[in-house]
Amino acid sequence: MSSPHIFEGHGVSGTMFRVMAALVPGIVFYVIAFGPSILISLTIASLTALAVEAAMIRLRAYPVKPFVTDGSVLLTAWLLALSIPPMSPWWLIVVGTVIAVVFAKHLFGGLGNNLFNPAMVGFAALMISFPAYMTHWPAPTVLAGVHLGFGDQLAYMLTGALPAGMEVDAINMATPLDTLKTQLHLHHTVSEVLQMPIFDVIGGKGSMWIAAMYLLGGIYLWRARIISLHIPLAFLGGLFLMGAFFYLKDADHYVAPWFHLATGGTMLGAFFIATDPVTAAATPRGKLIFGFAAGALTYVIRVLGGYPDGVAFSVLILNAFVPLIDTYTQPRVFGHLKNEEASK
Amino acid sequence: MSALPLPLQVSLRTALSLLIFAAIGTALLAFTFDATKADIAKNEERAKLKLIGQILPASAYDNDILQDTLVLEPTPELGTFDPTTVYRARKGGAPAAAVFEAVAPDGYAGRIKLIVSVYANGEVAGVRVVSHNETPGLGDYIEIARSPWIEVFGGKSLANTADKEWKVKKDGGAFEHVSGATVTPRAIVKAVHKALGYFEQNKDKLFANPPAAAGQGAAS
Amino acid sequence: MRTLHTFHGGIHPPEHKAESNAQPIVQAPVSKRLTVSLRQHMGTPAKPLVQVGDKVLKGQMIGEPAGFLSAAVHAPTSGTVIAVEPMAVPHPSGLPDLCVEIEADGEDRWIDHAPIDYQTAPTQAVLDHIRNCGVVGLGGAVFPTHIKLGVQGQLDTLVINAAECEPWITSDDRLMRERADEIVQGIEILQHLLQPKATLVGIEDNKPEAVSAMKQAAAGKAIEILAVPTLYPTGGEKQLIKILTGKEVPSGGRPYQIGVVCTNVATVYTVHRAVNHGEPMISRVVTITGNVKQPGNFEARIGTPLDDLLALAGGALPDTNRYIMGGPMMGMPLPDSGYHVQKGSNCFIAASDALFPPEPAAMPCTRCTHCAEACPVGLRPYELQWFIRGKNFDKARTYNVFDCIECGCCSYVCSSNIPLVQYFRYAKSELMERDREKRAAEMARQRSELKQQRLEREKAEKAAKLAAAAAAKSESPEEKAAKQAAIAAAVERAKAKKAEGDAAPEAPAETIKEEA
Amino acid sequence: MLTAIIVMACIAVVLGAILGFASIKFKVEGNPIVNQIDALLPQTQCGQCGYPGCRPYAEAVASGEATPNLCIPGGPGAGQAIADLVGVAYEPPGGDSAEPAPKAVAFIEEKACIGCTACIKACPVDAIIGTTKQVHTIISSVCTGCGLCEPACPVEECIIMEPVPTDISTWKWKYPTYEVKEVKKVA
Amino acid sequence: MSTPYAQILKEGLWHNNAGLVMLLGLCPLLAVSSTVVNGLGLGLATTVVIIFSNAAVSLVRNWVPAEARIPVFIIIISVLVTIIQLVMNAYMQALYVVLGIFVPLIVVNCTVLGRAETFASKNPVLPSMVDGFAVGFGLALTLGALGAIREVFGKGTLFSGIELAFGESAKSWVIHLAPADYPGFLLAILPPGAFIGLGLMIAGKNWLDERSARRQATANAVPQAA
Amino acid sequence: MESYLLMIVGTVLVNNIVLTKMLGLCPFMGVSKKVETSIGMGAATTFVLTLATSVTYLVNTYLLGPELSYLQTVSFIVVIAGVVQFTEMFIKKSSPVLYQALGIYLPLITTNCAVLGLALLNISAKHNFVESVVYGFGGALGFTLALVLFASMRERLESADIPVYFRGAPIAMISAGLLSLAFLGFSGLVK
Ligand SMILES: Cc1cc2nc3c(=O)[nH]c(=O)nc-3n(C[C@H](O)[C@H](O)[C@H](O)COP(=O)(O)O)c2cc1C
Ligand SMILES: Cc1cc2nc3c(=O)[nH]c(=O)nc-3n(C[C@H](O)[C@H](O)[C@H](O)COP(=O)(O)O)c2cc1C
Ligand SMILES: Cc1cc2nc3c(=O)[nH]c(=O)nc-3n(C[C@H](O)[C@H](O)[C@H](O)COP(=O)(O)O)c2cc1C
Ligand SMILES: Cc1cc2nc3c(=O)[nH]c(=O)nc-3n(C[C@H](O)[C@H](O)[C@H](O)CO)c2cc1C
Ligand code: SF4
Ligand code: SF4
Ligand code: SF4
Ligand code: SF4
Ligand code: FES
Repeated sequence: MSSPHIFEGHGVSGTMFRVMAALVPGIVFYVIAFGPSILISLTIASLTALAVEAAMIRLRAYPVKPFVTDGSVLLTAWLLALSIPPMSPWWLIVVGTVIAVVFAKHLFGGLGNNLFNPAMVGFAALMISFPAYMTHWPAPTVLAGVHLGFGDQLAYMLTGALPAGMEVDAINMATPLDTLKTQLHLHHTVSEVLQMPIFDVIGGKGSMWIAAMYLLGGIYLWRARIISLHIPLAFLGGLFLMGAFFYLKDADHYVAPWFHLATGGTMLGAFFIATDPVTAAATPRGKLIFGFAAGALTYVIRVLGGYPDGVAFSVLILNAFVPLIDTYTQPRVFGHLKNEEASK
Repeated sequence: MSALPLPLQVSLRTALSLLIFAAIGTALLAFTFDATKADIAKNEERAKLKLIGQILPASAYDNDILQDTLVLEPTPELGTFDPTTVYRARKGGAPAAAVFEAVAPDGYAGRIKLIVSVYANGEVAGVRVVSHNETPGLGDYIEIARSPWIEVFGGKSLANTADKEWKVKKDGGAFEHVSGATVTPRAIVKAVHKALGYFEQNKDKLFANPPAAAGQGAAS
Repeated sequence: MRTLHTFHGGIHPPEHKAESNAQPIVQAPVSKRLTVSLRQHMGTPAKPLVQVGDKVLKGQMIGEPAGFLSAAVHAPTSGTVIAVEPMAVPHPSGLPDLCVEIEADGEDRWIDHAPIDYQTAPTQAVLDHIRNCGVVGLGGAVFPTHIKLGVQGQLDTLVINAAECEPWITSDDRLMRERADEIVQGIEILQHLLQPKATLVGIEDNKPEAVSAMKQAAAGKAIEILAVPTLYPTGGEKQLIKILTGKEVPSGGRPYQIGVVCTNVATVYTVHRAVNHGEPMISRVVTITGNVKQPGNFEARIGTPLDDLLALAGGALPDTNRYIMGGPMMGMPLPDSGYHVQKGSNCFIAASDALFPPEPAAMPCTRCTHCAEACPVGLRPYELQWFIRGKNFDKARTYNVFDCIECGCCSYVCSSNIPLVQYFRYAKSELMERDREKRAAEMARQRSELKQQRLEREKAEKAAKLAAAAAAKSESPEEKAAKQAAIAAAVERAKAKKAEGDAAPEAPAETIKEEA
Repeated sequence: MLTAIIVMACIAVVLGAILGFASIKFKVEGNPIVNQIDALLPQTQCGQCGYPGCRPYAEAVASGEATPNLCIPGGPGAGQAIADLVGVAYEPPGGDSAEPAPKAVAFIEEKACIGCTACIKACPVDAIIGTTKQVHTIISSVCTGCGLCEPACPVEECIIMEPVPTDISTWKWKYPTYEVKEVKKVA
Repeated sequence: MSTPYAQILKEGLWHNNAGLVMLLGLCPLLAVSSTVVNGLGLGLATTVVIIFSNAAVSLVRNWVPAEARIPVFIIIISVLVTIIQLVMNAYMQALYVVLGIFVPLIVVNCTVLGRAETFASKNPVLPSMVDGFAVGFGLALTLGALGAIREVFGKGTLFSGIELAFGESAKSWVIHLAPADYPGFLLAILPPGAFIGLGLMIAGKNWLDERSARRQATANAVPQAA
Repeated sequence: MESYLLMIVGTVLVNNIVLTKMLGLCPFMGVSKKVETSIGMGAATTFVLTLATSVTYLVNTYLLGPELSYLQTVSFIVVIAGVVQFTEMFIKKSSPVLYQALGIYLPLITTNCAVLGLALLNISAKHNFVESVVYGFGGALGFTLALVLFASMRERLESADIPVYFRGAPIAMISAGLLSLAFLGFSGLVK
């Protein structure tokens, strides 16, 4: 053993569990808005993730306990479960989790070695493989004509069976972002579209509450020195500036920028996903570039691209740029001249 | 030859051997091309007939439909930007049906190319999707290989389906759609509707001139 | 008032100064046996001047400086040399090194020694005096002080490093509180030698008593006493210079390149003893703290066994299971107390698992960047360890591993508890080894090419000669035979020699070392 | 058919002319790759690769005559680097990957030396000094430890390869062994 | 320079498999391997090209001046490819249309030129053809296997689209491995699936090779120990 | 102008020739171990591709025409080989520095199927001359972007603790797969 002889670090599990704690307020509001099915999703994802993680570590002949208990895989599972529609069939959650943990994480060497955000890889793989399942969200409890209890939701997720006489269409609907996009496509103006009831509850209030809770969790993470504010602020800034630019250009066809901040995966993305330390840029300037570009790209994909929300893809695309960003934004080292750094 | 400077000499030698091989190769190719030309043409014809056969029963006409063609300039009503070919079916010399291309410009992921066949009485004989970029697994049920949905158009006409019914059910129309993917069928319904309108208005022109000269239809 | 600057990063570990800074420095009695290493400084070890059985006097030179980058070593008391052999020394390798062991005769009799009047003596004489007194830097690097003081050219600033930023250590603090006047006299010697435009003493603001003592002693002199914010590693030479002057020592460079010389306060005190009293460096102030009954500071002879000092501090508590020489951030771990005071030993900490919990198991790096935020040099330890784990040393070099000052901030904050500093030490020594090998390979290639050329030249010459002698008759067969016979005879001789040599082995003769 | 052949012939002739011209114009002058390979070799000049020294071996690799895995002192490290450089797959030399022997330098037992100069001729780096009938000595700081002098010496036990011992000044920091990772035991 | 035929076969089919080891000809390998039929179809077409190009190159190898070697080989190969293209278009048009641009791209499949350069230009005709077969068939098998993996995961079937090659009547040969409501794992059929699938196959080959090496090692060690 | 810009965005991001069209994969896998070399390869390919698409367009339009379309493959590949050779000559003559940087990649480009592939795609998409050139240039930019990104990722992966059987080619493939998954996010951007 050699110096230093004193330590302050909290360990990986300490970090991860505190991030999970920061998610809890958001989850509580989620349950209020969409019913308890999200808890089932979280459970399925967590169990799958733990099992797969243990199996992979076992295969690699590493000590299972410290790695399985480090919490990182649970966090991946949670973030994935929170990104896919609640009341998705169980197998969808399982497939997504397996892809995230096996292909995005362990084939690259496990914790700390992966290039791409595992949860988002899982999400993106599901999105392109099963778009039909991934684009339909249950209507918020207040909007749905019918109310499904915990048992009904569980049965639906496990068997796909609804209580007699109920139709899928009755409980499902497109998300606000998706609806906005589809309606604009039909040449309605923004103000017309925003009259629709869905925006009253989710876009307006319901999802704003969830977003606010994620924001709260994010602030906690910042105060606890787990994340720095570079990425989230740059992300929100990128999204907002793009939104403002288009909004000012044509307010009939482009919704106001604050709408983008409060809907979809924005807050979760800005504070919990884009900030995944392993896969995000790590230099101070790099973090700003990473966050800003991811935010701007999120807007581009949402508004101009083929997917209703862009957080996952923009984070993945920026993940691919991270090695370059990090290389070219190295901070100056003590005793070195400024321009010396530019040439690596 | 040895009197030439070295680079020139080598150049010549290289050029010569390339020339020989190119000549032999090209000769071989030309020979194969000639040998297969007829088969390829027949094949292409057969493929076309097969496609047309899907949307227009062979019993509906008795002319050589592949030869009886008309080239349409780009037509906004059909959503086309390039010249397209109209195949004209006649029975006993009278117009029986026309097979032509139409494009739905506002699919979920861009343009959807259709081929539509319409009886002379304005009734749809059949519609097929030729190419599209819709989301696999979601918007691609418009392909006949995936689902029979596209057959909803059979027998529909402007006469038996009112204008306001040319919409998907979700928008209050008469056409089925798969829940969760309404954008695609919406676009197709609209395109077929417009195509029928175009057909009604230009029926005479479409069947008017005598059968085009042979060969014009084969170019594709 | 001078504006202070800041450096990037730094940490605030618990200070633990109160344990040992309350009591005055205690004079430690001379131990029975003193073990003095000949490698008391950076650079070439001193050459031993004594043999087993020699009688030595206190202050007698027992190791003479070998070369430029070297300093003398002296007998800490009078007595008899009882061993000159490799013995356990505090070194990370755990390898033994050449030491002189002296049995004290109890008389503690000084050898003749005299001060030198630095005001009048030529500079070189003063420097030689300092060198012969064995004065080396006491701030950590034990760099021979005479070299620093011999800087030529205009000096901007003389920085006296009294930060003592490491937790637990209080020896400089006590020294300043009690002997501020002597320190100031030492500073004046340095000022005379270096002629700096300004002299700045940097003291961390957690030592208010030392600040006021020094201020009092320096009143009216061209010496500025500055309290700097407490932040580890403010005491790092480059960091302190940055704080006090705003200038950065260039990477790989030395302070004198930006017109600064930096020495530790205890070093200055030792210079004062050497110049004004003629006393070579035979003792120093050592903090004994940690898991002992009565922590404190002791003025101990170089070579004093750690056990004796621990006894003075009331003894190590029972759960002590290791020791640390130096502070907890940069100190060297010692498995037991069988070591001796070195010139560089400013502190010994008795450690127990309760006081210094062992490092938790390392997990993979999650790139949380806490290390980069803490690094005072602005390095990115997470990238470095990433490359080093992949044995990609060249990348480690381009990411400036050689700028790492091994302060330990990164390891301290690492949220995955990775022993980062160890990776960097490992990489540095691998890279240095590679550079050595590369130089050796380069030399080998040149020599091989030279040989090749020589052989060709000789061949050509021979061919020429042969051609010339074509007419003349070639070497006679008899001559050849004679040559061969001579060789055969030699072989026989050697064999015989070997047979008898087996009985009486000889010490291997030294191979000739070429001057590098 | 004729047009086809003519068209292709034109294209072919143009290309052929360009190619022929280029092949003369750009005859590779010297081979910079040799220097690059040479730089990767340990310069021990030991000849274990089967070539009289590192540079000849580098030339052989560059010309494709030798595989990159022959340098014993360089070990897999150098082999891999060369293989990457010349773009071939690296295969470890046959047999168990022999750990390169610990670094040693030659040392002449002066009493045994008969001054025959045989070792001087063998030494690729002229690390041995001495003249005929004089006791020879080895400059240990120059000796690469290749061991070529050992067999060249007619006297047994005259030239000895002595391992260079580790002391405080040559000691190296080890790779930290703190990983959570356990090394998998191969059954 | 000629190698025993068994050796040539083993090299081409396994040890130096174009797709799995040499990583050449990746574009067709990844782009058209969404089903077994597509994969095998292009693989076999490539095999035919390599066999004949190797034969042709081997035949003319002594008459081609050095500086024209590569262009001549390229001409030979591209002529062969165009012939295949025309023949496929005439007799398997449906498959030809599906494979699209990747049929002409056999020309630039580095494997083809690579074999011409490294083997056929140094060996007599027959071994060259065997080598062509081995390498081509190795590639075809890889293509088929990758196609199988992707098809099974992506569609739950095997040999779908076989009617493209053998006519409508072959439709009944398609094997359905999954229940009718299998949603289809599109990722496998899309580009990412191609990359990942090939990655898994190469890893699988690494694993098999190492296992057999370990077995061999223990088999060798036993007599020594005895 | 705007349509050309859209075309470039389309070829670089939406229909990246490497990640979605699956062309040019051999150099993508082979020359992506170091960022520096990947930049060189990208630059060389960009130059050749742009030139090759324009020349093949001319050859196809003015020499072959519809009757000789069966000579496309043969003539294009020969033309491409010539263009590569010519580029090599030209660069060597005009800029030895550039030659130092790009020279070694040039021969590799002949068998990069992206070049022939784009030339053929140009014909089947019935692009006019300017479109052909822009398409070629955009495709090459897409190739370069993918190559450089991939190289930077591989450089980082060099030190990753990848499971043994996945070291080297397999993990490279899987990374490419995830990169292509990420790029699917651009789909629909340009209709
Ligand atoms: C990735 C993705 C791809 C989609 N692809 C299609 C599509 O190809 N066709 C389609 O009609 N809708 C598609 N949609 C769904 C539309 O966004 C929209 O939700 C749907 O058409 C509205 O249908 P509804 O009115 O029945 O809810 C897609 C959605 C997503 C997220
Ligand atoms: C003229 C002069 C030359 C120096 N040369 C060296 C040297 O070669 N190596 C060295 O480690 N320190 C040298 N130093 C001392 C360093 O500046 C520094 O004080 C010493 O390395 C201890 O620093 P540390 O305890 O922060 O590591 C030199 C100092 C001066 C004034
Ligand atoms: C991280 C670090 C912390 C240091 N802390 C101190 C300190 O608190 N006090 C000190 O005098 N030297 C400290 N040093 C040593 C100084 O850098 C420098 O070597 C010393 O001040 C030079 O004076 P000297 O030659 O008299 O020892 C530290 C070095 C490092 C690398
Ligand atoms: C602040 C923070 C954010 C994280 N975000 C994610 C995430 O978005 N997706 C994910 O899979 N893991 C996330 N993790 C967990 C962990 O870093 C991740 O599983 C690693 O990528 C696995 O190597 C996060 C961890 C922290 C501390
Ligand atoms: S030990 Fe080195 S890398 Fe770590 S904080 Fe200190 S200077 Fe930076
Ligand atoms: S503090 Fe530790 S875990 Fe965090 S980035 Fe640095 S090395 Fe990695
Ligand atoms: S084996 Fe290696 S070190 Fe020895 S001569 Fe050959 S290349 Fe040089
Ligand atoms: S002295 Fe011997 S071992 Fe040393 S370099 Fe010369 S021949 Fe080699
Ligand atoms: S097959 Fe496309 S580049 Fe090799």
